[in-house]
Amino acid sequence: MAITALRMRDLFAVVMLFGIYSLLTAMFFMNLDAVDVAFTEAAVGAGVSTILMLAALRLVGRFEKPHKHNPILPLLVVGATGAALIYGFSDAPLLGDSAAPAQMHLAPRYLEHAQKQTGVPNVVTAVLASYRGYDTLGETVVVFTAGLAVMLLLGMSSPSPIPDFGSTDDQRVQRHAVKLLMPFILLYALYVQFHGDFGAGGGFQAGVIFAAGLVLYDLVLGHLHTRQVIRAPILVRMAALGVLIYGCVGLYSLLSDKAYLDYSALSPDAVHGQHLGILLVELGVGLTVFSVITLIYYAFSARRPNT
Amino acid sequence: MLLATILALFASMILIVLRAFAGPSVYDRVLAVNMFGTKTVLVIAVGGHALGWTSFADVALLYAMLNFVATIAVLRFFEATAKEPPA
Amino acid sequence: MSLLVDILSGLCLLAGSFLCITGAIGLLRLPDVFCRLHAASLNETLGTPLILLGLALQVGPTLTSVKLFLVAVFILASNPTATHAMSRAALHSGERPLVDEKAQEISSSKS
Amino acid sequence: MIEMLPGLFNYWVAVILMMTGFYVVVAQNNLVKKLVGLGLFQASVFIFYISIGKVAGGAPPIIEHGSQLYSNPLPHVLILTAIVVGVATTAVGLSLIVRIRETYGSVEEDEINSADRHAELDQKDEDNDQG
Repeated sequence: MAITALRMRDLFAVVMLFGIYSLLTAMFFMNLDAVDVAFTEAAVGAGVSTILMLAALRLVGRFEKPHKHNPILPLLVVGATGAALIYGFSDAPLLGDSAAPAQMHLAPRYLEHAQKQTGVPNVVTAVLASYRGYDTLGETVVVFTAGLAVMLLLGMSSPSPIPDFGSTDDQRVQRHAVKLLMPFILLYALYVQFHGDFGAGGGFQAGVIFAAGLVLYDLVLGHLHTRQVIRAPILVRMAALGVLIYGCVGLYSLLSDKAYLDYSALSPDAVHGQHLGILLVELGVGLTVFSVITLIYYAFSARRPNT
Repeated sequence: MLLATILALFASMILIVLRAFAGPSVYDRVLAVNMFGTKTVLVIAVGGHALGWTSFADVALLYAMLNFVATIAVLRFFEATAKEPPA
Repeated sequence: MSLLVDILSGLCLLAGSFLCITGAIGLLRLPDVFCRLHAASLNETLGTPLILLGLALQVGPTLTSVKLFLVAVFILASNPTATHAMSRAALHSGERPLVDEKAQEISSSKS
Repeated sequence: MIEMLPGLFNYWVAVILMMTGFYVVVAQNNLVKKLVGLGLFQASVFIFYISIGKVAGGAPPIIEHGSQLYSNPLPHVLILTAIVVGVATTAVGLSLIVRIRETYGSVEEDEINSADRHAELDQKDEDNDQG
């Protein structure tokens, strides 16, 4: 599958086959009980990364130049590495082994205490936002920084001469369908955001879905419409606000004599405080992810391909 | 019955992937990817029900949405790049 | 009652998977883009909601079946739109349906 | 070894995918394709992690009454954030490629290298002229 994808010279086809590949990966995750991960992979792999790749291809041109190179040396290197890895896993634990070392230490503790301590049935959300809050804060900052880096590289979108993809006048069917479906996508994103405590979902996924909905709107109704709804400077501030919310929740607990990001400070009842903290933190994550991805999309789509 | 449905879905997925590899024009590939996405929604729904996963309907719904978004995006971007002559 | 529901859902599933398979075969075998679009879109648009309906019947009246129903509605709305957009884009990019070729061949061989 | 094959299936998949991605990154000339290869590599790592967290007969880690055995939530958390961070870094890579294309007029590695070499030679010539 992947091998064939990489032999093609038309980069467009490569990107699309990559989309299929990502769908397969998500099904694999689903099969391995990782509902949240499948959710994220679906939103990111099938939606956002395809769109971003295409937006970049619009700028760099879609055809690869034919070239001749000697594949023997890379094949040798790759073969040697692969052999080493296969040797390495030959005595690794079997798939699904419940006595494997990875299952022994932290996981049972999380599974046992998460519901009682945080009041959140979805252990993935609890671990994400509460037990490993530092990690998630760091990752939110990384996403934010990536957004900033893209903006620095491609520049803020200039408001006046925004190029459009083709004409939007003769797209009546698409426009009506999109207007019909848009609210559902956005509503669903909010549902994912706030239902993340009980089922699959959470801030990361909701942000991605919301951004995908906005991108759809932008693609079909033209740039001017979307940029009037949400302007780029507002998005920058929203991204910063998301990180700020996350940080301030931590600071608040620090100020009330608890450890940084210890949410039990938020409310007299410790469990309730944890739950509240997780909600707030997920909100911050969602805001940041949404605005960063939309910003990246704006930055790519506002640039004109020059030859 | 569920098993038969899943088998049918997998068979059609294989056929679709063949078309995605072969597809002479870009539109064949877009179509194949779109169909593959719909089949994935179905496999997740049917398989999720058969294997008793929790909240599989959420994932299926998300897939259906993003499949649509991705298809429209591909087409719009392709219209934008189509005018460019092949290098 | 439950037997009736079982039979109904089984019928829906069978019909849906039949449509999916035929759609996929059509996608693989038909000669040009527009034929393939035709095969894929029609079968898909009916087959997918049928399978989902069959599933929802089996799941019973819960939140899950409501969500499945939503998926079906979404696909009913989005699939024809996507197909329409595809065929439009294909036509604009210069793809032409194959319909007339055989007729032209016949007429040219006659003359 | 033979009877280990199905049990170690996940590792085979991960290694093969990883090597495919690695080969693409090393051998391909086009920068966008290199980025896709990087994505493959990344996905193989994700699969590896998730398959480590799988417990046979386990349920997804959403606590409910009735089921007792859950898969390990920790790898899920790590990979979930890694996916989103991955797409953000991919976007940074893509924007770098766009800038490279604007500066060099190409996204093929050898052309960029030769352009660099020419630029260096020109620079040396200029220095010689001045000296």
